[in-house]
Amino acid sequence: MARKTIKVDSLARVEGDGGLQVLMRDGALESAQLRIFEPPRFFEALLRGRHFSEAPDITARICGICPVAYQMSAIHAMENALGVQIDGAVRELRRLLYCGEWISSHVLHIVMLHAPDFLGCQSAIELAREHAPLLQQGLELKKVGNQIVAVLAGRAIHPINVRIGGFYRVPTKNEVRELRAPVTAAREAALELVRWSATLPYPDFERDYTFVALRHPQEYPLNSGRIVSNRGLDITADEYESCFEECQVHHSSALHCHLDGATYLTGPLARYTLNSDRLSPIAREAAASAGLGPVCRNPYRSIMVRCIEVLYACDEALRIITAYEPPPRCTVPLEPRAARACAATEAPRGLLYHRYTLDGDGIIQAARIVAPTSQNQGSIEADLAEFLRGHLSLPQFELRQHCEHLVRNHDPCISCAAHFLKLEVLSR
Amino acid sequence: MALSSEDSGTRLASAAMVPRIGRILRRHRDAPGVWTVEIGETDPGVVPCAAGQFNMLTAFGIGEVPISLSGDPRDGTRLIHTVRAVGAVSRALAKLPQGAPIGIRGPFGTGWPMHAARGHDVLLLAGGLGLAPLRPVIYQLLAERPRYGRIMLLYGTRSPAEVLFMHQLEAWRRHLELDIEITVDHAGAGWHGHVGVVTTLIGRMGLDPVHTLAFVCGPEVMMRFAAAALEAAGLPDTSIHLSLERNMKCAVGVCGHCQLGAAFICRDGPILPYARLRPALAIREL
Amino acid sequence: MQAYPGLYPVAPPQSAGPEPLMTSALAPPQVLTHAGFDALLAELKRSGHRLLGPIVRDDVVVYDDIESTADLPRGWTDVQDGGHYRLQRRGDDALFGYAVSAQSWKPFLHPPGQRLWSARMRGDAVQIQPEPPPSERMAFVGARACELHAIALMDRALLGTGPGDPYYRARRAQVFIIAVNCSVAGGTCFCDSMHAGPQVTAGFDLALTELSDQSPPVFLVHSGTTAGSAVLAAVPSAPANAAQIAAEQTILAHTRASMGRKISSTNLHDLLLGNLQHPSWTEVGERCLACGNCTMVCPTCMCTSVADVSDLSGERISRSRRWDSCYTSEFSYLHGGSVRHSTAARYRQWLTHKLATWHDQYGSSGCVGCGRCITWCPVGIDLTEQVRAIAAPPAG
Amino acid sequence: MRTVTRKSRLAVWKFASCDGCQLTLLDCEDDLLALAATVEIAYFPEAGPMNSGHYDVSLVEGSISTPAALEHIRAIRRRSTHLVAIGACATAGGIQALRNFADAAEFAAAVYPQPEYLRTLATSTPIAEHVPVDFELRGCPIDKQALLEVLAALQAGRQPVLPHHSVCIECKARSSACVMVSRGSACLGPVTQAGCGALCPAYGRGCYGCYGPQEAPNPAALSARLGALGVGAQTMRRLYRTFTAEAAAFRAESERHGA
Amino acid sequence: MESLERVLMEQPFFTPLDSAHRAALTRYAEPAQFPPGAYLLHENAPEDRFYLLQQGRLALQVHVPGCGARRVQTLQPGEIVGLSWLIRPYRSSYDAQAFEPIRAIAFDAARLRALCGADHDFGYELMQCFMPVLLQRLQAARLQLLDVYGTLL
Repeated sequence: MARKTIKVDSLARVEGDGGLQVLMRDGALESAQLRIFEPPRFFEALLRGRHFSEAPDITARICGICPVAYQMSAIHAMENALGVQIDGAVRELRRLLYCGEWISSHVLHIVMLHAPDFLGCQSAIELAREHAPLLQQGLELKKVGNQIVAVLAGRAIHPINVRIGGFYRVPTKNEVRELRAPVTAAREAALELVRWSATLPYPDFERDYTFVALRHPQEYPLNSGRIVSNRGLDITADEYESCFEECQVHHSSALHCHLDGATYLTGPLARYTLNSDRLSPIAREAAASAGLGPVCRNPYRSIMVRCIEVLYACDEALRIITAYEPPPRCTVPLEPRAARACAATEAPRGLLYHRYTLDGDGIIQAARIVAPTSQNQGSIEADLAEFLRGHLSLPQFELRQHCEHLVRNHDPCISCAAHFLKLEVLSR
Repeated sequence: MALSSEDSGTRLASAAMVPRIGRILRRHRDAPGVWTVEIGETDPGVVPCAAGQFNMLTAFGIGEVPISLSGDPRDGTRLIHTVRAVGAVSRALAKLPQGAPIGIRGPFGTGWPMHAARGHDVLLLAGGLGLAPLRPVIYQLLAERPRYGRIMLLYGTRSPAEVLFMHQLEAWRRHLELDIEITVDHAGAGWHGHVGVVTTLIGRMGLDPVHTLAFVCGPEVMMRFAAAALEAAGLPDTSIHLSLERNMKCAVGVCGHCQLGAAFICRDGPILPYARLRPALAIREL
Repeated sequence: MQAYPGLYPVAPPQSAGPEPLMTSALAPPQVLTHAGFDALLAELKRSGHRLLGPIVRDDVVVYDDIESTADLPRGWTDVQDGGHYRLQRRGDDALFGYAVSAQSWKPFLHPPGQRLWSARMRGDAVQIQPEPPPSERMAFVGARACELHAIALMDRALLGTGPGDPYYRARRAQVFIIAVNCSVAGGTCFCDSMHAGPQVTAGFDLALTELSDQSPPVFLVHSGTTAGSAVLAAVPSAPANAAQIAAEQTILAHTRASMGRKISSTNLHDLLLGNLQHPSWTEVGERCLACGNCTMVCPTCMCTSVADVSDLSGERISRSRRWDSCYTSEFSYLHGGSVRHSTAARYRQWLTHKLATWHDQYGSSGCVGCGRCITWCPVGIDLTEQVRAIAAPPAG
Repeated sequence: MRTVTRKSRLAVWKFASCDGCQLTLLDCEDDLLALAATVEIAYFPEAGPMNSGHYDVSLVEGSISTPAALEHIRAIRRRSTHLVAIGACATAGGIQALRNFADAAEFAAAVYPQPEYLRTLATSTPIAEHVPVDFELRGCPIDKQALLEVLAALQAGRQPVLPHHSVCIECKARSSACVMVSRGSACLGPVTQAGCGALCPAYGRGCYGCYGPQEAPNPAALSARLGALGVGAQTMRRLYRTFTAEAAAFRAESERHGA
Repeated sequence: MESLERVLMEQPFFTPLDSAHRAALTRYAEPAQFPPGAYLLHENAPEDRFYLLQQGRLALQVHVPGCGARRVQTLQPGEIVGLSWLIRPYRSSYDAQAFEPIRAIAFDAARLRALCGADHDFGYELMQCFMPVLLQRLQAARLQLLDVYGTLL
């Protein structure tokens, strides 16, 4: 009865506190688990009794890596609840803000967290020694992403300018124009990054994922669109909870999200595969030149997809910056009313769903938030299982490295995940 | 309406804000946490200080604090300052090794009224580190001994270990040109001197109140009681001079920090007659 | 009640308000149209001045860079009270129809942050690079009488004694001032009580009175300096007629009559310093937020602090000066604690310095009656009320 | 004369938090390489290194909210020369400290179908409540320049040059209009510690207190004024009870306006 | 006796006593001398004598187990040694030990107490002599408590 365990107590280069445990018996895989040590923070409980206007600032605190995503899902859900629709320059500014977050969040993952896996380094620090130009370029790019968020909303982490109905203050034309030079340079750097990503060695590993992402009639999805899949799903956010369910899996107290009883994947691979036709020409061409087809099922290649998305975000940001005219009003008047409403937006790591119930005074009665990582956890574990089945004979150290790389392919944000998932796996 | 700009004035003022660079010649420990540093200046040479004046000393990269001169004011070759390591800057100053650079601005402030003391008995009353700003007075009094009457030093510290400049005090005491009484709050087994706070010594000195000038330096609360005791001994409040301490930043009376009533302690002090200070010292948190 | 006479290093108090400034021999006033005023601004710009004047930003009138009269707060006025400020339409096109801006000229003459020097440390070698004083020419457009008095007070404090402040001196040396007589008084104004307004008397290059009810609206212009006359001569203007000159006095009389606040200025010095233990200090200390807003907006509060910083390597160091406030605990910090520990003591320090010990230090009051400390106090604490409370015998 | 000393070892730890404060370290783009050149980043899982040993400086993010965290923070303290608590969670319990005002079990049940799996404490508390802290760097999130300043100051052995006074002083220094005076907006700026650069007022909204109470806060006086501006008890309570709810002055004031 | 009266007349300490009372006091006084190390008072012993120091210094001490004698105050010529004879239970609070050769005037405390009881005018004047000493020692003790030299404020 040979029993083997691969245990990673603390995963490096992922956001948040998580581990990995793989159990094998008699040369066969028994279980592969992503373990989450993040303490629960009870956001859905503490949102109750708060005013609707507080939701963007409070939910931003779920995650310091993608606060804009939380703010965006919250404002759209609240605006749906209050029956307002925001268009024009304010909508464009929100998109620009989201582009900023995509750039910094993606580049952080690409260069500092994920690249070391491909380049044989242990850390971003080591990367700084061995691949200084890459790190330097990554830092420059990330800075531009942060700069966009800071100019539009005060600061890169937990920005303060987003409100239901618009912004507290819209930037002047000059302030936005000053982003033009750095974002233009960033677009060049992103193009370089795409080319660099094409040179990395990718294992031949494909999975038949169920991809889920937003899809918009014209845009590569950020703030809006219908929720679609490559298996025929096509719903509005309001219908999310009737199709997706969080269920308790037997090996842990974690809640995994299932679509029609099966695991699915959100995030760059899904977004790209379902929306590559919506990319801007420059991003589409870069993807083609890098050899990335319209569909990508190889999770290792997610780094390429992220590079394409960074390029797209720079390009899209530049378009918005160039066309920007300050709106006459930065916000619209809001009347609280009793309502229940939902929204989903595309966080860097994938679909982020919010649902709120408000009373007549605009006080939150119930909240439900489903983060991308909780949706992807099942797929990540399935990736591990799939890989391990073919490679159980590898030395333990190498297995461990591979497993960690597999997890990092999906840029799991455990900080986010933990607020809605379980926290501790029973150890044997 | 524009003001005329005086270039030389601007340069001068600029210079007042920028420290000169001196070097640590020597340093030694005087008491737990108290260090005396000797500083040499090369360019443009040591700027002389009067007894009672202070310099703003910079530990580069840490910060700047006011420290009174504790050396001989007639020594034109070096500046001597005694520092108690209580904050980040004073700790850094106390730790500077030989040869290390140190920033100096100054001297600033009023000195002890040495001229007024001529022909008088002089009573120096020091508490704790307060002896350091009074040591320049002793140097000067002894150098000009015939000009003064009786010279007395009453000195209190927490314990014998905290008595500053002990060897020097003993040497001075042997000269018999100086009455020195040292008292401590807490005596150890080896201590044969006075025990009790320094104010208890005043009544025992047989002062000639009309012809005595008192220079008091120490913690403010000690000075308040000392001044009261000196008055009780018959000294007029105009004959009692105190050295005040306040938060000082600019040292030239413009930053506002060191105000006590209408006085800028950095510029109008630190030495002020009790006659002026008495009303202010009576008000809490002024 | 004995004020403590011992603490006055300078001369005893002379006058209640800031000393009236010398009125320069004035040439007869000219009249300038809006177009002429624009030409005047253009002329100043041409001669290398950075134009600074009132604009509306974020619902308040503030001083900032301007290009022309188009940037000025045309048609706006302000409603001010303790802790309250709102802009309102006037119903005409007056450019200076508001009472007093949110912040004074202080930030331009004495900026919130100023590096003094930087240095490089290499082992035991230190190289200090003093920060050179700036050499910018600025034109202040729309300075009020109270503000000119405030600038004169800063001149006295920052340049009057000792070596002075080279940065202030350099900025101050290059300022061209276009003053404006106040045509309205704000709800918190009391310059009249402090003898600091509303009429501009000195300290300007040009002084305007806006005659906004004339058609077309014009400005009456006085030259205060040869520099002022020269600029005025470069643009089209006409001599003022008697009616226009009379209108100016009518406007000022009206402004004087509509001051929102007043303060009894008879011997505030002795009143305050004789009542340092008055119970009303404790009462105001309970309401005071110790937030420092009053000191930040006061046109004569100029206290600063310095701090040294080093970079991660410890090789680059610098010393900078920044605005400080007597409401912070760091302000009077000494070996582990603040001398002024309570908020009441900090408030008392501020008020008594401003209205009393300033006399001892600089020979006049430190208050010009602009009312900003009242308007911009978030909880509306009013120094004129505090003075009244001190003057009243303590209850019980 | 000056001896070359070894690089000081830096560790970054995480408790209940959003990751934002430690991300701030990675957001120091321009200074990150300089930092890596002057200190050894010895433990920082998010960036990769996970070396054990003794640390000269430990940056601790997050609040203590689980029994395991209680043990862990003590171990970290033992292994650290300087312990710096970073961010609102580590210095004031964070947003998750709202559970301290509620029935924690009810909170858990509202979110988790099987709360019995949770191993949490009923409270979320700042680091200083459990171990001695050498410096508290406030903010939600912390400011990156402030973080660099703390690290540079520790390196040099000086006091970090950071304000403890009100937000108002920063607000006025950047010539922002006071939103409370000019718009009647509720603003915690007068009772909140500066350090953010008075961001919110600069964007036209009231401060929400994410740097916690200033050195001499007087929230009762502020509340009296807010009440006069029409802020009701419920809103007042929420105002003081957001990201630094567990900070004593804010906690006490929020409790004055109802449970 | 004649010279002792003159000595007492000149002592500023007894200024509040009128001449008749001072003469009365003289009846209970006698000169005393002590070598260094001698004890003038013993802690907790009945205090039936007190002294006016004329020459030499002594220390008030408290014995602390493990630390030996801890000096709390030193006294010198012109000062009074012994205040506890005034107050019940009339036992010394400290050891008073000479550390220099001492010349002093010793007073019969028990009889003086009796005299105070019999002649309240005398008692009142004597209290006027002793109250300032008590107050000064209280002040000094409080300042010692404040640890004034530790802070510079």
